[in-house]
Amino acid sequence: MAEKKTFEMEYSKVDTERMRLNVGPQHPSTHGVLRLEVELDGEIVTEVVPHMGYLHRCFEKHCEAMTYPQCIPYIDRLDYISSMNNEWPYVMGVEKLMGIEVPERVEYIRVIMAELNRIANHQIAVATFGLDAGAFTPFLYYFRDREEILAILEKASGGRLLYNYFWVGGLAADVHPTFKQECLDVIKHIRATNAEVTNLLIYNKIFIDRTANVGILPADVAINFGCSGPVLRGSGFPLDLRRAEPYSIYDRFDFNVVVGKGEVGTLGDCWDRNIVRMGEMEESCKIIEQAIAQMPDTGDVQEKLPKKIRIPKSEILSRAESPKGDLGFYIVGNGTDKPERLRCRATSFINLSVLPEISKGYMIADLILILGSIDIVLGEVDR
Amino acid sequence: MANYIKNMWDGVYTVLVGMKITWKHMFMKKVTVQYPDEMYPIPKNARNRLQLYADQCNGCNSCARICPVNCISIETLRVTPNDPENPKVLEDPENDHWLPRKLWVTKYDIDMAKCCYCSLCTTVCPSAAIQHTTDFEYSSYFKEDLLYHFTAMTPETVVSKKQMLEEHQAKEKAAKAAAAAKAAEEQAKAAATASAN
Amino acid sequence: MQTEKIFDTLTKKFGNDVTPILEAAPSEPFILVKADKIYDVCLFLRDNSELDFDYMMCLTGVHQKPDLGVVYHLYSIKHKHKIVLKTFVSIDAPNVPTVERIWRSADWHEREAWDMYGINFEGHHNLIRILCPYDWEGFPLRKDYVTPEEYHGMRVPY
Amino acid sequence: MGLLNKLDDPFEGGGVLLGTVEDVLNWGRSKSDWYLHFGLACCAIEFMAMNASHFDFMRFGTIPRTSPRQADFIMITGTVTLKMAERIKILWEQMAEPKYCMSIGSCSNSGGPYWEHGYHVLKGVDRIIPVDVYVPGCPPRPEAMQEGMVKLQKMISEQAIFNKRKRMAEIDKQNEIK
Amino acid sequence: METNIFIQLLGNNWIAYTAIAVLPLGFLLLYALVAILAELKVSAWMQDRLGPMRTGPWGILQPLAEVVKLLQKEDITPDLANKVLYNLAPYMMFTGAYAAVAVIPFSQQFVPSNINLGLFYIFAVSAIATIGVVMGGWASNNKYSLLGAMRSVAQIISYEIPAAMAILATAVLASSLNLNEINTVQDGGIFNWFIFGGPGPWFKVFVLPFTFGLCLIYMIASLAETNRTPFDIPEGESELVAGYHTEYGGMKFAMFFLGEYVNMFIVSAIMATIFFGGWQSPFGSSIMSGPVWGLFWFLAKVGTVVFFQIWLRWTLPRLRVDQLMDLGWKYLLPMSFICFFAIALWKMLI
Repeated sequence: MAEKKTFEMEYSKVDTERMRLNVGPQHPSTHGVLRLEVELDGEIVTEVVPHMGYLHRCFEKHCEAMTYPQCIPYIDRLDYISSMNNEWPYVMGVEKLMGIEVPERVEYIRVIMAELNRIANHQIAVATFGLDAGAFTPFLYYFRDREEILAILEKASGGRLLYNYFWVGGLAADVHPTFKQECLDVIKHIRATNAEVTNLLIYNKIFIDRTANVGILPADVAINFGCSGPVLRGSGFPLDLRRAEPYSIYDRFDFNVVVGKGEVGTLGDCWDRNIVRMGEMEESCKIIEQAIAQMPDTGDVQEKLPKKIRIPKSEILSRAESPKGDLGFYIVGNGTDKPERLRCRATSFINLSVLPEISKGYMIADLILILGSIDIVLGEVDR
Repeated sequence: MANYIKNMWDGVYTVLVGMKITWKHMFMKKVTVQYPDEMYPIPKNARNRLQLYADQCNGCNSCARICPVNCISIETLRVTPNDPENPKVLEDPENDHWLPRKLWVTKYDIDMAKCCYCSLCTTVCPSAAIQHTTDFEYSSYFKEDLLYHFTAMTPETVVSKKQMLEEHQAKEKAAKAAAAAKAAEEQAKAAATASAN
Repeated sequence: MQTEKIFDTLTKKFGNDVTPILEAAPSEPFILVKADKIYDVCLFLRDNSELDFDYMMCLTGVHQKPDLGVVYHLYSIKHKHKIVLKTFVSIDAPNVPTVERIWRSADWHEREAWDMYGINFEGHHNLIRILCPYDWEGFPLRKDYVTPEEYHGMRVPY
Repeated sequence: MGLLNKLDDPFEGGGVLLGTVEDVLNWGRSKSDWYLHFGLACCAIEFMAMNASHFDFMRFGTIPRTSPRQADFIMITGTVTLKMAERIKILWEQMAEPKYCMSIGSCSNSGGPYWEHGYHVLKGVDRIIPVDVYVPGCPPRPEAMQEGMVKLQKMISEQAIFNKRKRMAEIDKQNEIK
Repeated sequence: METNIFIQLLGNNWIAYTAIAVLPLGFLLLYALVAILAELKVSAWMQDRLGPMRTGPWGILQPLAEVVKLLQKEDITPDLANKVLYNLAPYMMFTGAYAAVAVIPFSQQFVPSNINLGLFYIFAVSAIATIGVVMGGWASNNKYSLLGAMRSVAQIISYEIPAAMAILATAVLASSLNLNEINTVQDGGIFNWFIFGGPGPWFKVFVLPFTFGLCLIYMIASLAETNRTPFDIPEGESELVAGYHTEYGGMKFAMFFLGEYVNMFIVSAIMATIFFGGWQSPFGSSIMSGPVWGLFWFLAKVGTVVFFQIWLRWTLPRLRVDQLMDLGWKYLLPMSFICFFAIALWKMLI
């Protein structure tokens, strides 16, 4: 912090012409199609104006025309990196409104799938964050491991990226017989790669210099902006829905809520947000191990449902902890088989809103890193 | 000063650590699967191109109704009871069990350019007629090639079947009309007799 | 704090401007607020130390014919309780005071509600479209919205 | 007409030399494809997976370029919205000839899942720029994209550089016979 | 004695001079092809994949295909660009890089131009490439290009100083600025190379840390001068799209690309010449030495340094602009002064 201030003061004496630069909508590191209008004073960012909507796919309009099971493919396509986690709050909400309890085996499979997908998501997040910093090799190491996770998910659901696997009242299909062993194998590989990347990238001096003390987000600002997930936890605030309001069967597992500690810089900087994701991968591995040990071997994976899913006139905001943070679906039923209104409380959308606040006064290269550390998915931002 | 030297040491040391890792990877076994020559293993339930087994389809239209994308379009025609071909539906492919067909599927088109590969249609299909295959190699130079026509009926047979149905319907109608007329006559007769009485 | 207790506190403070509606489960109970009072209610909810709603989960527009509505989902991290506020305005004059100054997260949510439903948040510092292009016409999520035929020379329907 | 024919076929009858030169030129263009990756949505993630070690897109001689001036073909991966469409057109116009376009995934082929109620989705990128290869899938498997690449390379390697009009006439004739 | 084999063979006439000029050009083009392939392949192997595989056996014809392709690309000049400068810039860059080859001693029998101010010449001429970068960045009328060019110039200028200090220290050791002479001094096996303090008595171990340090400093500075990771800020993909050559395509871009690879060759050649004994055999002047072996050793050393650069590139993240300046001015420059001072002192004492 001290460094930054002196830097600004020195430069503020020189009055130079401001330059407006357009970053995006198609830019190698805007993680999709975000457009940032940046005002630059030399290399220093003085103002950031995000322009969104380049991937506005009319999700909410579509859902009003779809029946409840038909909505799920569209929900997959919101946060397309962690589809399993997207489906979960939605089906949970519909199940609550219909008053269905799902079998225990389903809950376990859901937990394992969601955690596997969380790992896959964090791998992409850390990998692309490294890519933003200019390190290409860790990116490919992570994608190599992610491929193994996707193989498991594909064997179970049939899809590599968009699964349509969590259905109202259960699952689309039962898992394959070798599922448990494959999960345990892949966890080993994930841990090995994490250790490798920690040495190769995370504790690299250049990487620390680039990310520590950059994009500092204090916890109170984060809360006022409604941030959640690793962005909030990176600021040292341990809010995790899996722990704060345990849904499904998360109260049965022993895991830590990883928070940033300001190990190499100020609390709440880019490095902290990144290390939270690294830590969460390890915690997810732990949860998967416990879930596999406890999971019943046989059982139904689909609750009996009426032929047409109808929801009475009622509404709910159903939330779950997705890898990006607190993801919610506001479902309004009107007695028919189609929702009256389906609103997604998009985590990335809310986390992104903090970007103009925390990127002022840093350099343009830092802006890219701050954006990378927030880990947005434009499908969810624009819906 | 101590910080200055530590910075230098950290810089050099962590770079060397990183270089060691990449050096190790240079001689590791490569994971690449060389696609056109080798194949990455695909599970059997992978969701790729849709395939209709026309023998098994009974034209119930439930796939078109469930499809969130509406990429399936079906047209059906009632089978006339006295059809000389005596068409049948394969109900159970494993045991080769056939049932009499009630509907001709005259048109079964899937637009693969729109399909979202969600597998909802394969789950609702009562006779497992529509299924995802593991075939993904069907990119094309023209978009029209992605519109798949699955029904095995030629346009001529469709026309003839339509004619047959129309004739049958006309016959039925005539029979109905005759029956109705007869009934009316009888009624009139009965009324006449009643009034006469 | 229990939801009923929060509702009691609110009715004591605001009287007839708020109407608690305690519906049976599964639907969450909510409280109807008159549109012009929403800012005061929200400020009270945030600043009262017993309520302490410091986290705005969600702000969404709805179109329940014939009226437009705004739904606020609030959460208190400290006390771990939540509340749902609702307000309805007529579609001809959809004016609601902004709560942007209470929770910064409301800024983009309100812009989205304006973009999708045309709800005018009075006092918002930058109420412009956020998802649709800046020169888009109409409010897409209203139930009576008709998809345009053309946009900048590109045909819109399939 | 005589003069035009002369232009088309400067060495009467084409000959072995021209054929070889054409083959070499086509070989160069088909084996070295620098692409501008236009990552838009879900397919872009599968595209990243295709670039990764298991599938290794670089085997085909493709190198990612971030500037349209240096790219040979553009890969549209994802939903093209109306807001984005104009930018794609600008990028396409900035690319240097010879240029190609690959449309990957249902969304860019025809609007995909969003074709029906998507008031803000362009129903197929071929409404604004010419597409050479359509890769179906939502999202396509990485190998499916590579198959599209093989198709594109095949198309490039059989392109006519010399005697264009003559060959097109021949193709027309063949089509008529069919 | 005349050191150039062509003048010895063909006499002092125009044929010899043409051969001397053309041969390095051909060699450099060939080198660029190999370097591009090496870059693609080594990066792929470090990332557990294979790299180009489908152009010729194991993809070895890949760079050739790229050349054929680039020759066919449309030649675009953007409308708003300054046309003269825009078109001139890539050639300027290549010329600057190519001119520096003139004094590189490929072998004891082949130095294109054996001038006595070789080291100074290289420093003077390689700055021309910088002008090409600025011209290109400014003339393309693109904000990214301009930012990239500005960064590039700032970077190259500030790293020229530690690099020059490192090189001058060896000039002090060799008491000459002639590159061929510097090579000749390092005669007598691997321990007489300047990285090990040059020829001298056993107590030269005291100077070893300083020569090692100089080698490291020059290595880092040369990375910065050639815009390689971790100093590839001018073309940092994640922020500046493609940096100063964003608006260039086709053959003009190829010239930039070639210029960069030739630059890489130059700095590696200097490094091999002044720190690793150039064409000297590592086993002393009696084993495996001679004009042809000399060329082999020189190329092997250059290749190793180039490989090292590629290796670093695919390992490290990228620095930020101010950190780059920090590193240059606050770390490399003082360190190079210290090393230079120590070596000068040692030279005086001995």
